[in-house]
Amino acid sequence: MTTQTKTLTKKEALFDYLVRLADDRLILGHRLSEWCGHGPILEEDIALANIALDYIGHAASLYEYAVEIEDEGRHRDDLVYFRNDPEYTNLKITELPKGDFGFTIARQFLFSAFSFYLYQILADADDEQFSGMAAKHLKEVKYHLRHSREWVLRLGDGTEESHQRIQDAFDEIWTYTGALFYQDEIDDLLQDEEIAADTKSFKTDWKNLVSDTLKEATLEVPDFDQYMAEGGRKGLHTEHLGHLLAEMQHLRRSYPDANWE
Amino acid sequence: MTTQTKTLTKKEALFDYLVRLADDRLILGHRLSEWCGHGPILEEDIALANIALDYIGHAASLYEYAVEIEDEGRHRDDLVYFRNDPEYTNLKITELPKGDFGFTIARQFLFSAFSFYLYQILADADDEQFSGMAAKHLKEVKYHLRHSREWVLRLGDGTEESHQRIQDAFDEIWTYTGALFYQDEIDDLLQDEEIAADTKSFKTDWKNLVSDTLKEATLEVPDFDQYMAEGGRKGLHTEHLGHLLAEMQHLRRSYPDANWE
Amino acid sequence: MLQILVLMSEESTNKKTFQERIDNGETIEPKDDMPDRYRQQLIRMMSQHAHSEVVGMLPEGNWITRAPSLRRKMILLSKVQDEAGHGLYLYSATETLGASRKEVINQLLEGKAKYSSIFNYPTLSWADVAVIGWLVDGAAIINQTMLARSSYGPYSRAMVRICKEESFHKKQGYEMVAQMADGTSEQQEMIQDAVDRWWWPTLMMFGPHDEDSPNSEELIKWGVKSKTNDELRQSFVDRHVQEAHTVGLEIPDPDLEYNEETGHWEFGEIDWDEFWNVVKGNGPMNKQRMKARREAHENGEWVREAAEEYARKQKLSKEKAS
Amino acid sequence: MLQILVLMSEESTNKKTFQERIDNGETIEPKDDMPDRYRQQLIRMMSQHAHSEVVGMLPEGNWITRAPSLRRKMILLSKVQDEAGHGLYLYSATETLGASRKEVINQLLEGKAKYSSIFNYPTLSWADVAVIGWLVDGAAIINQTMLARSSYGPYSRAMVRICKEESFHKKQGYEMVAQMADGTSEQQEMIQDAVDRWWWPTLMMFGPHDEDSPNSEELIKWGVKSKTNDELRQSFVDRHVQEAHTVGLEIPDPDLEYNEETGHWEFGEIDWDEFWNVVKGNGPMNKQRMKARREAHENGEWVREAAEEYARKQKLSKEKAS
Repeated sequence: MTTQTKTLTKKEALFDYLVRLADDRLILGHRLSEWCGHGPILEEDIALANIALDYIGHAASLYEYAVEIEDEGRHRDDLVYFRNDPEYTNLKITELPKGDFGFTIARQFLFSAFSFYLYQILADADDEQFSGMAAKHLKEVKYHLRHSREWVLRLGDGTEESHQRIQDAFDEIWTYTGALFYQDEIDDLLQDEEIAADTKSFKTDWKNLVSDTLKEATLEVPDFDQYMAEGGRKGLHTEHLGHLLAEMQHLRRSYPDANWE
Repeated sequence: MTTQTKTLTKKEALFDYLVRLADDRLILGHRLSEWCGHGPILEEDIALANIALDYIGHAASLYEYAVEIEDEGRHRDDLVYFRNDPEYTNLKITELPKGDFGFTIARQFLFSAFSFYLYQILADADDEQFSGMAAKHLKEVKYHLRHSREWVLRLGDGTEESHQRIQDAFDEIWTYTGALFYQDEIDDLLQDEEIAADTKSFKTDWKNLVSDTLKEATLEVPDFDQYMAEGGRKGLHTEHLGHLLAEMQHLRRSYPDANWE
Repeated sequence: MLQILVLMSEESTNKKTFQERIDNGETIEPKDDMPDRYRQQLIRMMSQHAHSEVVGMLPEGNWITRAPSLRRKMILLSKVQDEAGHGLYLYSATETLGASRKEVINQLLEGKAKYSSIFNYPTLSWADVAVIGWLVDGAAIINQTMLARSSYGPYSRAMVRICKEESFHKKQGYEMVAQMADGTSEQQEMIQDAVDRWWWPTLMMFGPHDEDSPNSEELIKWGVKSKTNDELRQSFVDRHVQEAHTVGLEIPDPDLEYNEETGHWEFGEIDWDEFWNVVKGNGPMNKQRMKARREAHENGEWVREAAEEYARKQKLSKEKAS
Repeated sequence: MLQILVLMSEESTNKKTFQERIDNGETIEPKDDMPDRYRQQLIRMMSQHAHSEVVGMLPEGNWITRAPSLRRKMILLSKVQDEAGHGLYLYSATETLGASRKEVINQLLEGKAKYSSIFNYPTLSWADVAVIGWLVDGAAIINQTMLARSSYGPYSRAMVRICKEESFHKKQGYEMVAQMADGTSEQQEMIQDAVDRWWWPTLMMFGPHDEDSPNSEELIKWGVKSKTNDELRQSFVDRHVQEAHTVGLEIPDPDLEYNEETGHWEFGEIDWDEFWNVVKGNGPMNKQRMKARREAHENGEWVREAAEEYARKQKLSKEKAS
């Protein structure tokens, strides 16, 4: 209800943009890491840990670049361990509990497909350090997409039970997909600078990839025009994030002066 | 493997004894409070919250008396929010996850029956402040015992499913009951001072009450002589406690200088 | 044909008598004659009220395990427990109208019955617990003080009892708000952020503007309500703006202005799109709240069945014995 | 009768040839003739080893979500992932002996197969992650370096690969230990406490004394092992006492003493009651570990079925197409 009047600088916008991307990956990586030792099959313990590791690695590079741009002597870990709920700008879709393997896969597929198109553009960003990072991460994102897509097919066109479970997962998570394409003044500014991607530019591609995959998996495609949940980017979250942060930050906050590097 | 050679003073022993009793109640109260809003029937949301509240209240008085005796200017909350896993001395039985309603009831019954006998002796302790507290708490403990005993009967002699579930719960938790009767040099010293209760003195009563109730509930009484899990009192816990503490302490530790009273 | 006319005429006589009783300020009791529509409206309102208490346990319950002091933990636990208690009174009061608890709970779980939309917002920080006590309970009290004078006896008596406890909750909430507003800069930020998030949803608790509230007129006629939504909302604003200023908190409404003439605080327009969106089920937490309630219900099925079966067996063995 | 004698004699001939090959230091490959007992002992050892890797994910995995820096989180996650990988190699290596992964996993879940008892101890603080890397991986390496020279080809090759990664884990673990031992007083206490808890269970990893280890002699004869339990344990102690002292940590053994003559550290007696208790299933975490594995297995059942069914359908439609 309060109007923002201050002008956003490019530096501020880039900092926020990097942190948003990083927050998504850190939080989703955290959820994936919860599978470690509890997967349905050893190969998936490895695959999910691997993707979690990629995400946390991507987040680390993004945070590192963010504090470098900020240039106030903060460490990347300060962003991880010493921000609260409303300062986190990850999308809600990333913070939902891991659910069953079907839910995890549905989320991975939708998010990976989005990242795949996003990173293709970011790899050409007019900021060498950032575009280099994106190009490097894109290779891993391609693997994530392939991995989750294959599982969508297996579960959708597998048994009756698996079909029902993955369908339920898509139905439940669908309302959180709209926010993937959220854009605001930060995106506008950085699009003018040819750094940020315009998510509108690939929304149709994303929809097609998602629809085609779901159809191939004999699944019903939920309505893309249904009500979409908002929040995330401006610090409005579900109640799940607070519990995740309590777990993630407790040790580090308990000993703020110790070196854990 | 290291031998303790320093002599325990009465003051130290009493401090530890109070903290042990308090830790049990705080942690079990925490587990019960997790039911709040998720009970099987509204009356049980109320009953379990009520018992949780009693436990946390008992813990608060016990901690308060402990820091008073210690006389080093600590606040009772320091014991709650600023101790780690190995400093907590609650019994393992109190920290196990809440499980289903059957598991919660089985634990409540076994623990309440123990507390019932324990507090009867503590209400006569040769320490007025302590005995007064115990006498007051005993009234509530009696209600806890009645409440859980009635549910053991209902679940044991209810449907086939409930019978199986509560039987499984007793079978699973049984190994943690031996430690209820654990005693060491702290107990010895305070028994000489006629403050602590000798748990051996009511072990048979406890066994009889438990056996009779389980039999009345048409349940099999697991073997009292089976292998009993150790730990708890000396700071050795299951892996569950750490997660509980992360959740419980995160906020308070994040702002150590703020007043939340 | 004649017979039908006689019946109709009887019913209209009854209705007239009933309206006379209402107008005389008499209290209607369960066994009294009452129009079907009165009964249905009350069942709707009261069960909705009961559901609100039960669903209302969830947002605050979310912070019990993380409360930052033992004292606050106990206060919060006790408050949430009170809400369960209020749910119980209200389900019982609703049963006096012939609607069983099981039945009305099923309506909730099937998404047919509503509960207060305020509980579809998430509690994102500890300060939310304070602000819910202050604003949400504050709003509830204003509504409930009126309902404590409602024409239906069991409802009005439940409200008297509930109001007393709610006032205590509000007092505790405001005490917490004041303490945080007077605390470290982080506490101050936290509490202001919570006020910013909860202020407008709380104003929405009083429902649509009078002209968009079809039930209001009838409920006033029947003595269930005695004030309109907008009147109640205005009392709320007048009281709480004052309380906010006392502890140095800002109300997130640029249009807020004191009108010397009327003695009221004038305030900006509510975002009715958001209001209707949340009512329709698209609030930030609607799905999660219903999921939590449904899971509690489903996970508790075997427990309720066991209790029934045990009671049946006990009754049987007592009958045998006698 | 004659026939039987001939068969027996053939088998004993084979056995002799086999022992000769072993004594010549030849590597036995899956399709080679081997005595049944050799095969069975290897299946037991290798599947036990595979299970240990898988169960071993749990104690360290317990701290992934709480790691106190991003760097340490990545190192830990990567380490636990490596363990899953080791599990895979070892299950594959075991399959070369004709024991399917499904079969040996069922033996684990039914409680018929063992895994290293060390994983029945809980990780109670972050320092445990450091100490497991240093001591537990350190102990594993000593054992595995020997097994990398084992007579069975697939086992020895898996061990070479695993050893390389484990050495890296140990290095990282020791680095963390050193860092904490050089950190704040709280970090120092935490790391010493972890050493106190893990030292003795780690010594137990090498198994009973030689005289109580019935399989050892046979395994040495067959070139699977080349050192006894006590020899391996002594190497471990010699190496790790030195490393502890380097970073200023104490070993919780009052009997520990350096013998100038032998050049070995002499150490106190292991609590064998505790050892056998944990082996029998009564360790602090036996039940929880098996519960976690069983739940993962049961919750994954529908996923594995779906993958099989999908593969079947795919194969079918490819066959149709061709």
